[in-house]
Amino acid sequence: MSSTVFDYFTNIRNAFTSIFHGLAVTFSYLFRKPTTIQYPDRIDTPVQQMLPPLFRGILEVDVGLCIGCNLCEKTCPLGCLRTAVVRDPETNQRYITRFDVDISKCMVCGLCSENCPTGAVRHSTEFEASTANMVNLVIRYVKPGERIPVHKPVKGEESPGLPQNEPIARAHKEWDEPPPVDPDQVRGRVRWKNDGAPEEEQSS
Amino acid sequence: MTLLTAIGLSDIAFFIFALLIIGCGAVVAFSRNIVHSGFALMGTFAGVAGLYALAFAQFIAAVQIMVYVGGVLVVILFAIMMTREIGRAESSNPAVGRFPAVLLGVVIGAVLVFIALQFPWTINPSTDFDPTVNDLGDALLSRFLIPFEVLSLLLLAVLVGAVMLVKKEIKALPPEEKSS
Amino acid sequence: MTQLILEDQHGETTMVNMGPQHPSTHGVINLRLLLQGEVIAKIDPIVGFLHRSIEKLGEMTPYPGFLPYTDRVDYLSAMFGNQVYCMAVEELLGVEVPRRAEYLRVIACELNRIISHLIAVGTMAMDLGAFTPFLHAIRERETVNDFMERICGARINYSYMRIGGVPRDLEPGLDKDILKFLDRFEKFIPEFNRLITGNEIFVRRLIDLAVIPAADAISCGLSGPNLRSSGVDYDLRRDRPYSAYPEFEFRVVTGEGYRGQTGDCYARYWVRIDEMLESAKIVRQALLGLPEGDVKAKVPRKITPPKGEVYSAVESSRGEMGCYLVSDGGEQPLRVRFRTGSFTAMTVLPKIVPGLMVADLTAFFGSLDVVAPEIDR
Amino acid sequence: MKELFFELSQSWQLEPLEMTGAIALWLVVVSAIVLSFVATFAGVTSWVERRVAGRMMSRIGPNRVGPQGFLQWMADGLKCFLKEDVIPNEVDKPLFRFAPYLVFTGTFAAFAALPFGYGIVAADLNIGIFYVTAITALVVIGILMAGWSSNNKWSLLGGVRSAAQIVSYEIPSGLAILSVVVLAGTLNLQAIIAGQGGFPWDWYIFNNPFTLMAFFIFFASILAEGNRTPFDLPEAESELVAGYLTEYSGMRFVFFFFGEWANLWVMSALITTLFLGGWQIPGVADLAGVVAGVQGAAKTLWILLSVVVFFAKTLVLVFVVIWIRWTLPRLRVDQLMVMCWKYFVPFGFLCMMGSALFVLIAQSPLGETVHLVVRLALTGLGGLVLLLFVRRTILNVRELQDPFYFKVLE
Repeated sequence: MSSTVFDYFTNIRNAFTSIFHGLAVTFSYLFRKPTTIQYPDRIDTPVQQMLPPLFRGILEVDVGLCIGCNLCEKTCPLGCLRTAVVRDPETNQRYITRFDVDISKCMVCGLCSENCPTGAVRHSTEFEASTANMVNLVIRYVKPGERIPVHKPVKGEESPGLPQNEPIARAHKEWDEPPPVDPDQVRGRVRWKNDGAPEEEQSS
Repeated sequence: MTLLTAIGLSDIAFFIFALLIIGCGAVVAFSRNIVHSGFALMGTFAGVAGLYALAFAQFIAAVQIMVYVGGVLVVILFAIMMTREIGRAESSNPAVGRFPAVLLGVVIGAVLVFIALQFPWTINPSTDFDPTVNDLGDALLSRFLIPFEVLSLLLLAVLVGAVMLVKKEIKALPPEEKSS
Repeated sequence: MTQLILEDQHGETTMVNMGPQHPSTHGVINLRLLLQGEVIAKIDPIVGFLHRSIEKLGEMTPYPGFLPYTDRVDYLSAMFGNQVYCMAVEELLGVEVPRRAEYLRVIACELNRIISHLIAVGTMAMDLGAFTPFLHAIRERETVNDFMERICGARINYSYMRIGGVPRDLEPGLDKDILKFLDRFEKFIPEFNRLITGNEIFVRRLIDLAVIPAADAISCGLSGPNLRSSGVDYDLRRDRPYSAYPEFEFRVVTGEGYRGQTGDCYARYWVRIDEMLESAKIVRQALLGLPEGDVKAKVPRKITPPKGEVYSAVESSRGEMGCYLVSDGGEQPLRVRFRTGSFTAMTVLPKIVPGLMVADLTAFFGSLDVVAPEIDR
Repeated sequence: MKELFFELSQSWQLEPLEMTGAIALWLVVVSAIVLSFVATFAGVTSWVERRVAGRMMSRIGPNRVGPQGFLQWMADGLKCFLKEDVIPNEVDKPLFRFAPYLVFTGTFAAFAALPFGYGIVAADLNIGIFYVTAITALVVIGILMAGWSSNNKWSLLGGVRSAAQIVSYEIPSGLAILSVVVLAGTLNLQAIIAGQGGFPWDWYIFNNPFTLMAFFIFFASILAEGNRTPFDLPEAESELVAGYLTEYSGMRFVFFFFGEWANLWVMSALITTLFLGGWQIPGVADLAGVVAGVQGAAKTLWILLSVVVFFAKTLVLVFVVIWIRWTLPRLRVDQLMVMCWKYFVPFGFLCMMGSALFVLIAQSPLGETVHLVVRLALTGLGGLVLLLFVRRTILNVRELQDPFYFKVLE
């Protein structure tokens, strides 16, 4: 019985001391700087520049560095990259006719950029890609009809592509200028076959 | 304060309260939904409190609200809500029958009218506005001390009894449902 | 799980659906409760609202390509999913992971454990109605998330490890920053304790509540902090050593009934608080003793492990996370199976919960630290 | 104020019927004034609460609408008023519609008897404190009504919890009030304030150890009656989704919240009145005498000063209530009852008896000095706790090596 009476008053004491300490902690936070970063408009530097260089943002492709090896497309677990290479039968020059990245599918795992031998595919620090139309999330690095000759790295020379550890400038914000919307595509998902890309010699 | 009695404002208030009491009482009696009846009881209690206030019995008015609205009504509502068949609340207030109701109504009405006619109604010009608290307190602790204490003992017994009832119910948790 | 419809036999009980959308089910879980007043007479956990068929996806994806999916098994401790999967494939392949890579893995995993436990204790406080501790925990968590971002480039779904090691070395200067944070973190925990852990209301809500005896805990297959808080001294990091863990000194925290009993909700809470400090210790040791060398073993680009099967297990922040992998010699696994701590934690509910009140259920559920996607995968 | 009105109306020499109209008009005007005060207070407090909570959680809180987010409450209110008033199909419609108003009425009616300053009170009832405790009983019915009519099991649980809680906690709060009433010898709120002094040792909280105890009991019970954390079980978001508020939206939801924040003022003002000396200005022993002695602008100034003092004390308490809300976890239902019946009620009785004893002691020949010593000692104790608290706070900041940051607005 005595222990219960003791408990009774210990409870009261504990309640008072613990509430005292708790109140002191919350009160002390009134005199500390809030940790909030007032993204996006009330910060000194844009968040994109505050991110570490390793940050895996939206994929960015420097088509000029692409050697057309198709590794990125193969490693991607989701198939969000699509490339196409055509070979000119006269000059034997290979051309990239298509390099599309579907941001809506990408889960920014970094496998493609790691496997890219020249660093043509890499992650930017860009992450704001919200758009009203899912079609806009397909970034086309090669415009339909355009043909870009593949990059030929010189043996022994370091590839001019950026290795992973260096900061990258903002990605192409293709989604700022939405491509002309095909009414067939708006309703459902993006269909790869119907987007007018040349389909001859598809290398996948 | 003389103004209040001199002008008809208190009369208006009286009729408002009277209407509230009768209206809510009617809902209590006639509503098919027992929960509605319960909540309508609140209007009746509040109206009575208003009448007390009009009669300058502020303390009694406050007690009326506190005890009846805040206490008794809550208990009544609890009882209603814990009723088993409350799921069908729309028709949970069945009438016993027209004939007994009319009979009872006539008898009670007759008694009330009889009393009203017999009672020597006088109008007390209670223009002075004495606080009733002191008198009440004095009366309760001097003249009516014994009834007061007996009542409190009764309430204590009720309290203990209620606790016992509740305790029993928790123990009655069916064991076959406790083990999954 | 057992029967989907709870019978209302006596007309005295109320069937209530807690979830799938309920603030304290920590995700999309449906708990069907049979209430008597506020006392729960019966509970029927219904899982499967968050099923994403990750195991099936594993059978359709090449070995390296499945790695990002393992993040999603338990999004609060993605690193363990990575690790357990990588360990399984490495064992199949017979690849030796460089020692520096193992150290980096340990650092990442233990930081992840801190993150996960911070969320666990924070949400538990939130389940009991205290909102502030949650945000204080989140604040520290954000700092660790920044480190994770610098280690692997992402904040939640790390995809950090690769078969054969880790993709890249630590950024220069990062180790010093982490050490500085650990110093702060070891002071933050006492402050957190003053705010919530020691709070009398909080303690009273948790002690002697929903005690899971050691025998029950073992028979239900509980693991991790939930098992240890019942007094069972079992930790895969020590008892089935993997990675670089044998090289570090740390204490396996078990529930010892600091207040109340061993195996009650408070013990589960307290084990997590203590484990964070132990994790901090391990990270400190790993950073200070980081060996030199490669961070990734040579692995062929096209991974085709020989025929066979393997089970690997790590001590995740929610208990034993296991990966069972069957290879038929092809590019894709024949079968992938994950064993997770949250799923087994759900099995203890019908045993313990009847007799508790609704408010206790939220506390108990919070103390189990269940993450809904990990239940369903 | 009322006297002023009657003087005016008599000087106008109105006919009886006109007089009725004038009184009705007067009632409407007073209600409008109080209502606008309540609405503004509720709104602004909702903003303050969110800002304070934000800073306590190391974040900022709403700071975008208007200067420093000050207009956030208007934006929220406007949003809620413009929102569709969703009434689910299966609810008990008349009760569902009526419940928010009942809750609001219960709280709002309490303002009629609350003092705001010397002589500033809508109705100076001689049973003031009793009236306030009685009229807030309407809130219980409203909450019960909301919980029942929502036809939602969580709502019903919330409503039942709330009713049980409020009814139970009326007892300890009543006992704590009684221990002050014993000292003051009146139920009139103005008279209770007049019985205290300007300095802390003249307040009823430090009057004797029992009133100090009563202060804590009253504080806790009135938090419980107002459904504030740590007693916010009826709307416990982690257990009951939102309790009796679950099915409400739009304007009706706003009415509930109006009630809640108005209640914040009611509880703070009551504590100020009963324990913290109300509008008593430090250094002015007899405010009534001072006010009666001066005329015109000086009189207004004195009254204004008393209003300022009262508001300052009340707002500090409002802050404390908010602060407690964002610090403490929630109790469980049975613990709530245990706390009420096993801790508060016995101690409440003790407080009442003890206070009565102290009244007797103070009347004895040596009592005056003893009483003064006790008062000063208790005040010193309070000061000591405050000092310890400040020290603990500074240590908290220092331990984590966070720099001090005194900017209030971010």
